[in-house]
Amino acid sequence: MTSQTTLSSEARENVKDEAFDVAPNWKLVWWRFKKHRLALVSAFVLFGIILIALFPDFFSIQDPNKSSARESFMPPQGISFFHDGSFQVHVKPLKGKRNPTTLKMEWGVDKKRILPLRFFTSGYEYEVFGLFKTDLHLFGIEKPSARNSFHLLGTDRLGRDQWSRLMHGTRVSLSIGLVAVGLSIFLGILLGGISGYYGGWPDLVIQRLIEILQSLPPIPIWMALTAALPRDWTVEQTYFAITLILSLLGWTTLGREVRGRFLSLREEDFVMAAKLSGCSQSRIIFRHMLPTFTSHIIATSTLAIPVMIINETFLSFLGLGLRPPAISWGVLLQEAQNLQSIALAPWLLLPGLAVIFTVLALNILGDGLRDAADPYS
Amino acid sequence: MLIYIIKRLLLLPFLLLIFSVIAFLLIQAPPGDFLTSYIAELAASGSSMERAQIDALRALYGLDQPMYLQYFKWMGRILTGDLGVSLDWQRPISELIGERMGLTLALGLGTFVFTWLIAIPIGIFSATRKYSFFDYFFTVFNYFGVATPTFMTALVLMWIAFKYYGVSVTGLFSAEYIDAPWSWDRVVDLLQHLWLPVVILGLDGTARLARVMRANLLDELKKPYMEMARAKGLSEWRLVMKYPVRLALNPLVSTIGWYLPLIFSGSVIVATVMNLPTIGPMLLRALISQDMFLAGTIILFYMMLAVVGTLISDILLAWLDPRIRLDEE
Amino acid sequence: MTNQPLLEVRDLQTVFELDEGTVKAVDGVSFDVYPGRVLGIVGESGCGKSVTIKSVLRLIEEPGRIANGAIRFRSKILGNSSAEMVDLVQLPAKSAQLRALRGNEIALIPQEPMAAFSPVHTIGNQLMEVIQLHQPVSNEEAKKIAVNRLKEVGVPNPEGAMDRYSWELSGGLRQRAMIGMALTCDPLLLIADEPTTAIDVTTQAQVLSLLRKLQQEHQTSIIFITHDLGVIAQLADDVVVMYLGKVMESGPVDQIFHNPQHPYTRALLRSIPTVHTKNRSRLPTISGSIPHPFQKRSGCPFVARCQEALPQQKCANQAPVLKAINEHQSVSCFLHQGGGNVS
Amino acid sequence: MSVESTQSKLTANTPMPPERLLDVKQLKKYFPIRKGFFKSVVGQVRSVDGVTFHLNQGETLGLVGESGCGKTTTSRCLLRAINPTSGEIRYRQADGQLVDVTKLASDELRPLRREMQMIFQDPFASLNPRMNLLDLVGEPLLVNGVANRKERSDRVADLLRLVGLRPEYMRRFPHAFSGGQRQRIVIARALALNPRLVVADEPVSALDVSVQAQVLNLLLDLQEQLKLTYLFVAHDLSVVRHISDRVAVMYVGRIVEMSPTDELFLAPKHPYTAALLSAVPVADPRIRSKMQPLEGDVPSPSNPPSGCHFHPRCPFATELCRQQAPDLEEVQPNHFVACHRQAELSLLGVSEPT
Repeated sequence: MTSQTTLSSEARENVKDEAFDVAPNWKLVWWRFKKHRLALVSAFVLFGIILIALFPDFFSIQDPNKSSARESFMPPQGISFFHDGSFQVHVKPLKGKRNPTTLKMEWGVDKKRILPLRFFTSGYEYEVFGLFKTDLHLFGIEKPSARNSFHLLGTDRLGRDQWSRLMHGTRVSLSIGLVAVGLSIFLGILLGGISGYYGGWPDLVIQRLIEILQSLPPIPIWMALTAALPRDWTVEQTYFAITLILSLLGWTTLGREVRGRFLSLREEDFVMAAKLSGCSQSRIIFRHMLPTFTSHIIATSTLAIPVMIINETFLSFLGLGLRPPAISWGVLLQEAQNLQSIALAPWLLLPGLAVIFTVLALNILGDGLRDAADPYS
Repeated sequence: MLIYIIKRLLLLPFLLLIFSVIAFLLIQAPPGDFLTSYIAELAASGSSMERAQIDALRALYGLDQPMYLQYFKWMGRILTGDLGVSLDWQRPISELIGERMGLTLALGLGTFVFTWLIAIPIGIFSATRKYSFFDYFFTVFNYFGVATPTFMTALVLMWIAFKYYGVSVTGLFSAEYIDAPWSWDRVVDLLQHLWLPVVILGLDGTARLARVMRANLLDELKKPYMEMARAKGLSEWRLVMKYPVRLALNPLVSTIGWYLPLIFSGSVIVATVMNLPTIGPMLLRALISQDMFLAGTIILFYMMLAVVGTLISDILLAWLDPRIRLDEE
Repeated sequence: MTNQPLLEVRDLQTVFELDEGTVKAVDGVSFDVYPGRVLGIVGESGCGKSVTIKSVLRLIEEPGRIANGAIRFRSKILGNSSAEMVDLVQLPAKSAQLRALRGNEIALIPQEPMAAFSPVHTIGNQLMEVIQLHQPVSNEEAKKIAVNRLKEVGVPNPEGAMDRYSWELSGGLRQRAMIGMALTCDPLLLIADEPTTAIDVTTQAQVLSLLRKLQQEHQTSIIFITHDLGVIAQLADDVVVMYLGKVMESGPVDQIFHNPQHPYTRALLRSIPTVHTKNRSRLPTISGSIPHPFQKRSGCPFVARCQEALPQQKCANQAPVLKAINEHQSVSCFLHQGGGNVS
Repeated sequence: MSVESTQSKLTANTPMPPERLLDVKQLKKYFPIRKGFFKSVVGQVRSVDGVTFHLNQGETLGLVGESGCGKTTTSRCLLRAINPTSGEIRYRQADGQLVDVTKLASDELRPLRREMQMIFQDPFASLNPRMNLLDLVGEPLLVNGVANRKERSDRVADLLRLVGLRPEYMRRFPHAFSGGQRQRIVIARALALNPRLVVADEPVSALDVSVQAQVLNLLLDLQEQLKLTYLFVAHDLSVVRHISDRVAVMYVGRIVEMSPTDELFLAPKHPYTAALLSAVPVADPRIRSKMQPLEGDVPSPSNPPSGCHFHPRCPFATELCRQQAPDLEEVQPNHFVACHRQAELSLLGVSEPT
C-alpha cells in the first residue's frame, strides 16, 4: 500500500471518516496506542506505582525507620481471607523462639490467634508534602505491638518493616529515574538542538563531546564519581549529586537523536515553507519542528527512565550511591548483598521484584509509545 | 582498507590523551588530596606513617605542585610503564592488575561469545517467524532479561544453588586451586566455575542483542532487494541468510565498540556479588578505600578497552560494509 | 495472432486482508502475453498493476493472497509437452517448481535498481548467483556468462564492473546491470516494473532503446508496467489499461491510442500534456481524484469521474465486465455492452 | 546601516528594462564536501555555476533539466531559502524599487517574502501534518500581521474557494486529502499574501497523471486572474511546453539555452536541448522515434568536465568545446544559447503541435 494509506489503515478502523479527517496528531497517536493492550496495562500499573511514590506513607504499615531488635529477620506474613469458614481478611501472627544451639530466632505461625486486617485504618502520623498531618493508612492491623505484629514482606536485620521501606524506596528510586531523565532531556534537547539546528562549529564540538562521552565506560565512571561524593553530605545533597552524575552520561543518546531530528527537519519542505512564509526562527522551532518529535522524545524518555532506575540500584547496591538512612530500592537490596544474608532471609530479595516489574512496565509502555509516536511514518 | 585502519590508528593517541585527562580528574575528584585522607585513615585505625615516607610519596606524586604538573608526572610514569604503588594493598599496581587481567579477559570474552552465539539465532528466528509462539516467548523472555538487574540474577541463582544443592557458587576456583599453579586440572576447575557468571552476564546482553537483531532484521526483510532475490528463485532460507542477516549484522557490529567494554565494566557488580577475582571488585574496593591511583589506573584500563573495542568494531564494520570502507578512503 | 499465448491470466483476484476489511487490489484481471511481444500495463497509482505482476511472480506476501483466478504459463521446464500450460496459482508459494521458474523462465526488472541490489555484495556476486542457481556451471563459466551479459547490455569495462558495488555505478548503469541480471538465463518472460521511473529522461531513452534491442534479438516476451503513456506508446505491442484493480480496456497499442473505446482511456489520453501540446492551453481534465482503496464501491470504479456514465445509475450499481468488442480489443464498459457502439 | 551598504542593496542606478521583474546574473551556489574527523572541506559541489536569466512580469519561465542539474537549487536561491555563494538577483519590488536579493540581511527579507512564494514538489512533505488547513493556509497571514482570527478564517475560506476546495474543509488535517487536493492547499498557502512571483518546484511531478492536468489548469487560471509571474521548475518537458512562455534548459549547473517555448521545442539550437527533446517518448505508437539516445551519464557537479560540460556526450564536440566553456549569448532576439557551434548546427526539434 502507498504511504498515504498506511495512516488511514491504522486509524480508520474505529472512527468515522469525519472524525478522522479533523483528528489532530495526539488523537491519532492515542488511537494507535490504544491498540497496544500490554502497553495500556503497563500504563495502569505505572499509575499505581506513581501513586505509591507520591504517598508512600499512606501505603506503609509502620514507620520505615522504626527498628526493633526483637523483630529482626521476621519472614513475610501472608494475608488470608477466610477464618473458620467465614470471610474475614486477616493475617496470622508470628511467634518467635530462640534456637538454643544456633541462638537464632526462629519464627513460627501462632495458630491460636488471628489479626484482623483493617483498611483505611489509622497508624503512625505523617505529613503529606508538608501540608498537613494525618495518620490514615491504606491497611494495617489494630494496635500493632511486638506480640501482634504484621510485616507483609517480613523484616530486615534491624527488624524494620520491609513493606513500608519498599513503599518509601519507591518514591526515591522512581523520582531519581524521573529527575535524572528530566535533566538528560534538558541537556539533550538543549545541546542536541543547538548542534542540529545551528550546525557549524558548535555542532562539531558537541558531536565530538557526545562521541567521547559515549565511549567512556559508564559504570566505572559513575562508580568513581559517586565514590568521590563527600561522606558527610546530607541525603538530599547525595540524591541530587547522583541524579546529576547519572544524567551527565545519560543525555548523549537523546542529544544525538534530537540533533538527527533537527538536521533532517531542517531539510523538510514544510519547514522551508514556514520559513518562506516569514515565520520567525522561534516559531519554526517551537511550532513546526519540536511538535514533530515530542512524541518521540516522550517515548525515548520513557525508555530511558528504567535505565536510570537500574543504574541507581546498581550504585546503591554497591554502597556507592545513596546511603542509609536514605531508602531506595538499591539501599534495600544492599541488605541482600551476600549469600549469607540471602540464605538467612531470602525475602530480602523481594524489593528486586519491584525493580523488575517497574522496569518491565516502563519498557513495555515506552515501546508502545514509540510504536504509536509517529502516525505519519 | 589499510588506509582506513591507519586513519583510525592515528586517532588513538588523541583519544588516549583525552581519556587520561578524564581518568586523572577522577583521581582528583574526592575532596582533599588522597594522601591526607589516607594518613587520616591510618591515624584513625591507630597506625601511622613515617614522616619521611609521607614526604617521599608527596614528592613522587608531586602533590605540592600544580595540577597540570601532577598530571604530567603521572602520565610520564605510566608511559614508562611504572603504574605506581597501591597504598591500600601496599603492592605495585601493575602486579595487582596483571594478576587479575587474565581472568577478567576470560570472563569478558566468554560472555561476549556466549551472548552472540545465543542472541543472533534467537533474533533471526524471531524475525523470520514474526508473531509465532516462539517469537512471543522470546519477546517475553527478552523483556524480563532487560528488566532484571544482573546482580538479581546472580543472587537468585546463588540462593537456589545454596538452598537446593547446598553449594556455594562463588569465586572462580575451588578452594584447593585458588593459589595453586596453573595446571590442566586448574583450567578445568576454572571452566566449571566460569560458566555461571558467563551465563548470568550473558543473559542480560542476550536479551538486548536479540531484540536489536530482531528489529534490524525485520527492517531488512521489508527491503526491495528481498523481493528481487525471491524473483531470482532463491530459496527462502538461503536468501535470508545471505542478504538480510548479513545486512542486519552490520549495525550490531558497530555495537561491539561499546558492548565489549560494557561487559568488562558491567561485570563489576556480578563479580562483587559472586566474589570473583577479577578487576571489578578491586576497583570497588579501591574506590571505597580512596586508593585513587589504583582506581584511576583501572578506569584508564577500562577506557583503553573501550578504545580498542571501538577500533575493532570500526575495522570489522569497514571490512563487512564496503560502503564505509570505500567512502572513507 | 494465430500464435498461442505464453502466459494466460484469467480472472485474477488478489486481496489484502487488513484490519479494516479486505482490499481487492486486483479484482478480476485477465490478459494474455504472446511469445515475442511486449505487453504494456498502464495505470495510475493504486490501480493494481504492481500487485498484478507480483501475483504472476507469486511474490504476494501476508496479509495479501491470491483469492481467485488462474495464471497459466507455458513453461519449458515444468510442462510436459509444448501444448501444456502450468497454472502457477496451483503451485505452493514456496515450492521448488516456482523457484526453478523464477529468475530462469520468468525474470524481473525492478523499479529501483539501487534498492534491489544488495549494497554489500558485488554486482558480479549477485549476477553469478542467478546463473549458478539455475545452471550447473562452474565459477569460471558463471563469471564468463555474467561478463558477457554485462557487455551485451552496454556496461563499459564489464570485468571491472563485476567487482563493483551497485552504489558505485550511475543510475543508468545500475539499471543496465539489472537488465543484464534478468537476462542471464534467457527468460521466456521478462517482467519490467516501471524500470525507468526513477531515472532521467536521457537515461530512460538509453534503457528503453536497449530493452527494445534486446527484445528483438532474443524474442523475449515482456510485461512492461508504467504510468507513462509515452513509454507505452514507444515500446508496447499490446496494452492493458487498469484502474482501481480492474482492466478497463485492452488491445493492440495502435487501437488503444488511436481508437480508444473506454471513457477512462479516452479521458486519460486527452488530459496528459505532451511535447506537442499547444502552448498555454487548457487541458481537458478528468474531474475528481482517484478514490481511496478502502472505499466500498459497487459498479464501475470509474463512474464517479466518468462524463459518459449512463443514466439511471446503471454504471453506479452494476459492474461491467471485460468483453471483447472486436478481434483484439476488449472493453469493460456498458457503452459497449448493449451492442450499441458509441464513439 | 551605512550609506554605502544601502546603495549596494538598492541597485536602482543600473538600468533594468521596465517589463522585467527579476534579473539573475552569474548566480553561483557551491556546497562544500566535508570529510574526516574535523570535517575539513575536501571539495565543492558546483550545484549552480554561473546562471544568468531574467523573468518578465506576468510570464512563466520554465526551468528544465535532469536531476542534479541545479534547477531546484537555483529556484531556492531566488527566494533566499538557501544563500547563494555569489551572483546578483535583482528584483523589482511592488513599489518599483530595485533590490539585490542576495545582499539583503535576513530581517530585510521579510517584506520580500510576501511578494515571492514557493510551491513544492511533494505535497505530502510540504504541509505540516500537525496543522489543520486553517492554521496551514492562515500561517502566512498570522506571521505577517493578520492577528484577527475571524479575518484570517474569512481569508482562508476565500483562498480555499480560489483553488477549488470547499471552505468547510478548514478544520481538516492534511491526512484527509489526496495528493492533488494537497497541492491545491499548498497553492492556497502560497497565494495567501498576494505574491507577485511564485516559484513552482516540480509542482505536478508527484501527482497522478489524471490529476496533473487539473493542477496545471489551476495554475494557468490563477496566473491570469492574479497577474502572477511563475518560475516553473520541472524535468518533464511535456509539462513545461504546456505551461511556459519561455524555457531555460540547464545542464550541470549552467543554462545552456533559453528562448520562447515554441522556438525552443521546434528549433533548438543547443545539442543538449535537441537530445533532451528526442529522448521524450512520444505518446503515439505511430511515431516511433528512432531513439538514438545520448551516450554516457550526466556528470557529477562535484567534478564536472572541462570546457563545455556537455562535450563528453556531444556528437558535435570539438577541441574548443573541451577547453573553453561557451558563454550564454543572445543569437536571435530573446534566444540565448551557450554553444560554440550553434551557428553551424541545424538541430531537429519536435514536430508541430497536433
